[in-house]
Amino acid sequence: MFIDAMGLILADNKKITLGELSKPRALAAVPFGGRYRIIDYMLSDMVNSGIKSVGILTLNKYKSLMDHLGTGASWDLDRKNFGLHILPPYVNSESMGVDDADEMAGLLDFIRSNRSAYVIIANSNMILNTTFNDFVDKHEQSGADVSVMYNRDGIKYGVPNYIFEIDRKGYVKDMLFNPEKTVSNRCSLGIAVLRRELLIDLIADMIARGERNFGVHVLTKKFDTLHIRAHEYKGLVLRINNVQSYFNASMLLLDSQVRADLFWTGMPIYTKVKDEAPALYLENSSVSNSILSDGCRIMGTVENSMLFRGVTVSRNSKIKNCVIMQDVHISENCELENVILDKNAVIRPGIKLVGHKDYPVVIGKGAIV
Amino acid sequence: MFIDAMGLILADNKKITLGELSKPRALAAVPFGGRYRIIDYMLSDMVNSGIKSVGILTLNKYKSLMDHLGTGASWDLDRKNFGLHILPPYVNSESMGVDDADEMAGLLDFIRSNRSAYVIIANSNMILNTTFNDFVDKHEQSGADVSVMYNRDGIKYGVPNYIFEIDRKGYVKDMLFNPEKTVSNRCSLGIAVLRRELLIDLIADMIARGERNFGVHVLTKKFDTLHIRAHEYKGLVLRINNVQSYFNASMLLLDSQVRADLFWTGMPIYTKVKDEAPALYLENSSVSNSILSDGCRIMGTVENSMLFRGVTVSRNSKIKNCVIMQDVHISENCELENVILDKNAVIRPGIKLVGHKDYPVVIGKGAIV
Amino acid sequence: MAKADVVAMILAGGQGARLGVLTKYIAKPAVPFGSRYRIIDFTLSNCANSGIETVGVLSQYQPLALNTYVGNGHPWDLDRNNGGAYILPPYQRSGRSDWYKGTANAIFQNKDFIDDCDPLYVLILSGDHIYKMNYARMLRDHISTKADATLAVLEVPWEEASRFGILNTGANDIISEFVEKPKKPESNLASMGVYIFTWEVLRKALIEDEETPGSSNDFGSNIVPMLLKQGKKLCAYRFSGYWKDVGTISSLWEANMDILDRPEDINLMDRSWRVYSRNPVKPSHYIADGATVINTAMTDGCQIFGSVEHSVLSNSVTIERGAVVKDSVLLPGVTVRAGAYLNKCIVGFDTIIGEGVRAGADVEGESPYLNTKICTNGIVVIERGLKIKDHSVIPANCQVDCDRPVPAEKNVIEEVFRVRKT
Amino acid sequence: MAKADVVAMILAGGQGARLGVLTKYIAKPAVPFGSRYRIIDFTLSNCANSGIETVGVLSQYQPLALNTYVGNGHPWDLDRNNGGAYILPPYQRSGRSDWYKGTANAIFQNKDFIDDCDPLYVLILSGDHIYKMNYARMLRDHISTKADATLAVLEVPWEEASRFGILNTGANDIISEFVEKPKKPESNLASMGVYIFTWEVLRKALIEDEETPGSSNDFGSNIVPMLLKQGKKLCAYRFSGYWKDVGTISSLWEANMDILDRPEDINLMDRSWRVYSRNPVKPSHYIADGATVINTAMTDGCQIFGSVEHSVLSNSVTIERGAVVKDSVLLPGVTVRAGAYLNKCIVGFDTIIGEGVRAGADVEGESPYLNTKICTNGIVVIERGLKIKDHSVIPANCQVDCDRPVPAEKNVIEEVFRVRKT
Repeated sequence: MFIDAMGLILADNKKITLGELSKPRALAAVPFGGRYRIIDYMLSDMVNSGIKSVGILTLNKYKSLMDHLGTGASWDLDRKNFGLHILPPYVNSESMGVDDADEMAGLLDFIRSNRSAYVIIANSNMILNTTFNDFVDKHEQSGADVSVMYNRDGIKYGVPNYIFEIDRKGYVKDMLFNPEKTVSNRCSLGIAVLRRELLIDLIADMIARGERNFGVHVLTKKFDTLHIRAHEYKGLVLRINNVQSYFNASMLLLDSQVRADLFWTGMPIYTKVKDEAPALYLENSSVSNSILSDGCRIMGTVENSMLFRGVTVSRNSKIKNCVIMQDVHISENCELENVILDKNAVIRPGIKLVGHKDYPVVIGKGAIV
Repeated sequence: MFIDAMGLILADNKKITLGELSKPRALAAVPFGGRYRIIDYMLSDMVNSGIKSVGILTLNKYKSLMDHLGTGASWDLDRKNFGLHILPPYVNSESMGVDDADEMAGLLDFIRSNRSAYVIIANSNMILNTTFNDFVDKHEQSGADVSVMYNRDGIKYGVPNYIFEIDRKGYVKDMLFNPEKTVSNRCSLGIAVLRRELLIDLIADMIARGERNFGVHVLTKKFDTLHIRAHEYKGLVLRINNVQSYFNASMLLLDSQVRADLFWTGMPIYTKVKDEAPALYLENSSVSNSILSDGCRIMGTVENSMLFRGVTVSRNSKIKNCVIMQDVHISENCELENVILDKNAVIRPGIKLVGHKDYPVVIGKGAIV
Repeated sequence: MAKADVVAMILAGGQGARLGVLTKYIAKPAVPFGSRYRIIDFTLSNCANSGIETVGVLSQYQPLALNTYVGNGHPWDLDRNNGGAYILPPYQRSGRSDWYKGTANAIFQNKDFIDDCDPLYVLILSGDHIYKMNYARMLRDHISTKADATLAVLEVPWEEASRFGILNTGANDIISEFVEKPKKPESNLASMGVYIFTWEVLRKALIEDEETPGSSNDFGSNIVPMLLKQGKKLCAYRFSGYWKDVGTISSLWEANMDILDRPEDINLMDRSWRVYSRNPVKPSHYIADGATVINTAMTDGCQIFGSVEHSVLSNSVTIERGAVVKDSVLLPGVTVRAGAYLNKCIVGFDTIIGEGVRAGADVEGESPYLNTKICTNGIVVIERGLKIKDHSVIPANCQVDCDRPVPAEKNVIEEVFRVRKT
Repeated sequence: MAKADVVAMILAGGQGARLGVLTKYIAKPAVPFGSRYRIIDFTLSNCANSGIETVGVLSQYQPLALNTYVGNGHPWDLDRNNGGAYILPPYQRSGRSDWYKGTANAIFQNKDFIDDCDPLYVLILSGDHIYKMNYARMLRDHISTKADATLAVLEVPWEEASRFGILNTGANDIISEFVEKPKKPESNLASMGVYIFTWEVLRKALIEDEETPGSSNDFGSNIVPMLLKQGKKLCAYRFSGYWKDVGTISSLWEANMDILDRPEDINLMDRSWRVYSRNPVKPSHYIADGATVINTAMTDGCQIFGSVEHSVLSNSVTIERGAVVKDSVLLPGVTVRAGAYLNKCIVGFDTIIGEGVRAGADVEGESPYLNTKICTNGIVVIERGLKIKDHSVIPANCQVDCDRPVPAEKNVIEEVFRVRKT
């Protein structure tokens, strides 16, 4: 009920790029699932676990993340004490360049200013609806230094993935990044828990050694000096590792069971409230097997697609197998298939765009086609 | 009553340094006046004018500013729409360096996302309690492109200062930075107002020309192409231009008339709420002509001094003409005169520190003496 | 509390008996409207968009739903430290306590609240009108005309004028007379129930009115005529645009349909004047293969497998395969089971319409639920939290109310769920 | 409203008649205390620090001051979208309406609110106790002992036990009996008025109690004995630390003095358990040349030119040159004019003590303001918003109340200001 933990979310990941989609924004800020950004899922998981202090570690391009998160009110994290903290790369006063040591020091300060017993650290490329109460309890009981989460579905979604090898007691004995020969099907979820005091020691040690990287897998790599327990997660996980897996995961949401596991668990996924009007289906709309959001105006045909807030589909246009982000305008007589349209894109009348299921066409933010 | 303006505060100023005090933080974040930071005054002036959208432009070292401002709730600026926005130097994704063009573009985006008719731009080294309603009205009536504020007391506090020369109609015809020969006693307050649309045009033009600096005086320099009206402000202004003027301004607050003009005008100065305990004056306290704040514990002697929140003065210690910032601990048997102690400093038992009125000793943040 | 120049007081007190079972557990302003909204959202959003940040919501009938809906005021940006939204129910003073009598008495009883805010002007609003209006503009007029009170008016068609409170005006729209529902209207300027008063004037008038024996303590019937008699300057402020009082089932239904039929009039898509509401935190809606959705407004959490035409669906409505919904208004959480048919129905929160149920304007038959006092124009109203028996038939103008005694064989209610109050 | 595991209900309803004029216009929990605080800050801060975020404040007597003081809940981090602070006054249902009867009835009337939150546990608190307590720990005990109810108890000195509600306990602190003010106490465990109930159990008990004729609908006298009779498991949770009921003038004065005399006990400086309060937004305080301040607590906006000893000053108090204040509690905005002398006085909001006034425990004389029912131990209480005539004499145990009829020549009140309610 009361969880004694704080959260840290790594908003970016040097190993993962979504091409055009992650060019103007951090990975965590990429829209996913109709009303949401990728970070909403992990952030909601933490909030639903009872966590009241979350730090977001940013690498760069944090402006759209800041705009999305605002004061944190949408996640009820606009708190006087703790709440949501964006930890931007600390810009050093002398050089005006980014100095990673300062960045690590800023992280250390933030963790020190908290009071909870545990810290949950998470990457932001996993879409799942869970709470961490049980994970923390099991970690506490196990006596391990660190616990990490994995599941067994990972490899089928392709690269990049960290694979755990574990011993019979469930401790990590090796960790491999995209191994040629798969030694295990235990694929990391990029989620770890450890005592806050231990994390402080580890980061202080890293700073002293001149190490400049921090993350779940950086910690997990220390499996030879730390007792790291691997905890299997059996629920639904959607992995966002590249554009292909992003598109697949979006299409998977059209499956009722996947939607039920992700959205109808009783634990809500919070996101920024936009106060759009309700969606309007007008005279000639024809929609099937699709997810649509508030503010959409549909006058055309939509099939097997995901429409974010404020999308307009004009008369005689046909949308099939598409992911269409916020405020995209599709003019009349268009035909789109297997296309991902980023925010604010405009498709002029009569345009036809057809991608392949495995190679969707991606139209960048604000592009006019 | 309803002001149709947004605010922009420049949190830092390349021309102004407060030495040790502005080393760990932006100029705007330097503590001033017992419970406050320098920015609190300008921010409160804007809020008291009815402004509901304020952007804070930061140069660097914005962490302590972010900590201080939080969600903006203390200024009632934790709004869904608009509210308080910190505009950090935009870190470009490719180079990881600061690119001023992007920074200017971010500023332009922010101003464009607002809807008000006017923008008030202010430096953050002026301490005054006013509202801008009259300033905006007069600007509107005058038909000028830009209006700037000045007063006539400026030069007496020393460098650095911008002096306006104005024509008979009250328009700026020259602006001089620290002139050898004083041609005018009209000293800029670093506050300007102009139409938002005009500001957008001006910034877009500056971006196009590759200009990389922005500020009240950068705009005022355009007096040959813009009609810039100078508006005299007759109320109290404390100027923070260097450590000396900072110390002087602090001491001026011990004057009842200065306090009345700054704090008891009916328009409150807001600051971050700290929830400290009330100040406790214990057995042997002896305090005269001093300002003290919540959370102080006084067992010694305090004279002509300014104590911020949470300061402890132990038995047999004597403080005279000092500015003592938040959470400083002064042990027993100390003697301090003409000293500025930054946040969290610790003075060990029996220490004696004596500065000169014109050259106060400055003890840095967290220093243990 | 900090000083505010203007304070808005929203009269949200009435039971709204004409809305029948829709207001059995919640006050009228908290009734869902227009897919995403509650009725009071329009007034609260008008305040927010007009820059008015101190808002008292006067409520004595079932204020819980309003209290929890308005909550911290955050959705309307009214979670202010200086000001913000306050729910103001009647309370006990040393010695005495009263429930609100008329509209003016409700304000009178909250005199202390307004005095604490120490405003120059007070804006009196109703919590049950659908419109978008910039009160700041009206206030600017009030100030520039130096009026004691300014009343917002709407030009109505002359033939309808006798249904409204009509204001007769002279030069410069100065009000000379207020006539409630005149048989022979001299003007077509109808009062919208939106008043700005200079607080000093209103304060005095409220005290006088309270001391007047026999007064019904109402703004329209008592305060305005009294001020006119005293020679005060009352001005009309002309409003043009969409405005609807949703006090009856048929006007509520109509206003919902207006969102579909006259989308430009209320213009919910206008991003410069958003209508805010408390978000239900549900995923985007889903339209299944084989579903038909035409001329319909819909929001988060809906799942549509059947056919929906010309209807307004609130959040989390499920329409199962083969079900047909036409010209209807479904409130949050309604489920329409396979093969059911609804036409011109308003269905309350969480109610489950059983398989094959037929209900609505074109459904014929006799029924003990017939209630033409509440339901007109064929509209059917179904209470919240019910399971309607499979294959029931509910003909036009019925109100399904679980408290209505009906013979067992005619009972269409299979189960009554625990009712949520918000 | 979102589901909460535990909901706290703060009983803030009582008029607090024993606090005399201090509660003439505001409810007891809103009375200022300890320089920076209001009485209810301690309970609200306990909730916030214990991680309890859904808090209902039950109030029917003069709730305005509480309503505006609690406001959006921000100072206590209770401005939540899920949960937060709710002011819950009595309201009108279809057909009937009641003011709160006993403490249990107040909760009974808000059953719907609690049901909407759908909690497992309900925490019942008083709004008029000064203490710091981690309710989360008590809740953990309640869960682990599988109790139906857990009552916080304090060991009191045996000689004082007969002044309290005493709980007799058996093994594992299981409660066997509740005795109100026993003549011969069998235990020294006094009930603190802090209860955790499993909601299901309490819900049933409240309904039963409501149906019991003659019940005074009180937790201590009715609910607890009933549950014991029914064989429910009630456990005692031992609390140790500072705890004080500030229900009388003398206990309120004492608790204020405890801040000076026993600072470690209530420990306001503890940064890991801050006591939050709504900030008055005033500048730091100023001590002038020639002033003396010893053994005193003081906060923002004070300006001291005279002499203050062993006193508690709320914000914005001014003590002019030559005035002497001893052993006193001055509420926000009080001015003590030159040469005045106060000893053991409690002075209400904004009151001006005229030049040369002498008031307090060591001031002798006869006075029509003598009120030994309210004022004991020599304490003098002066109402808010008064100007006390220069050179008046107010002897020990007086309560200066502007509504008390006194002969003109004995009247010490020069003027009564408009009273602010917050």
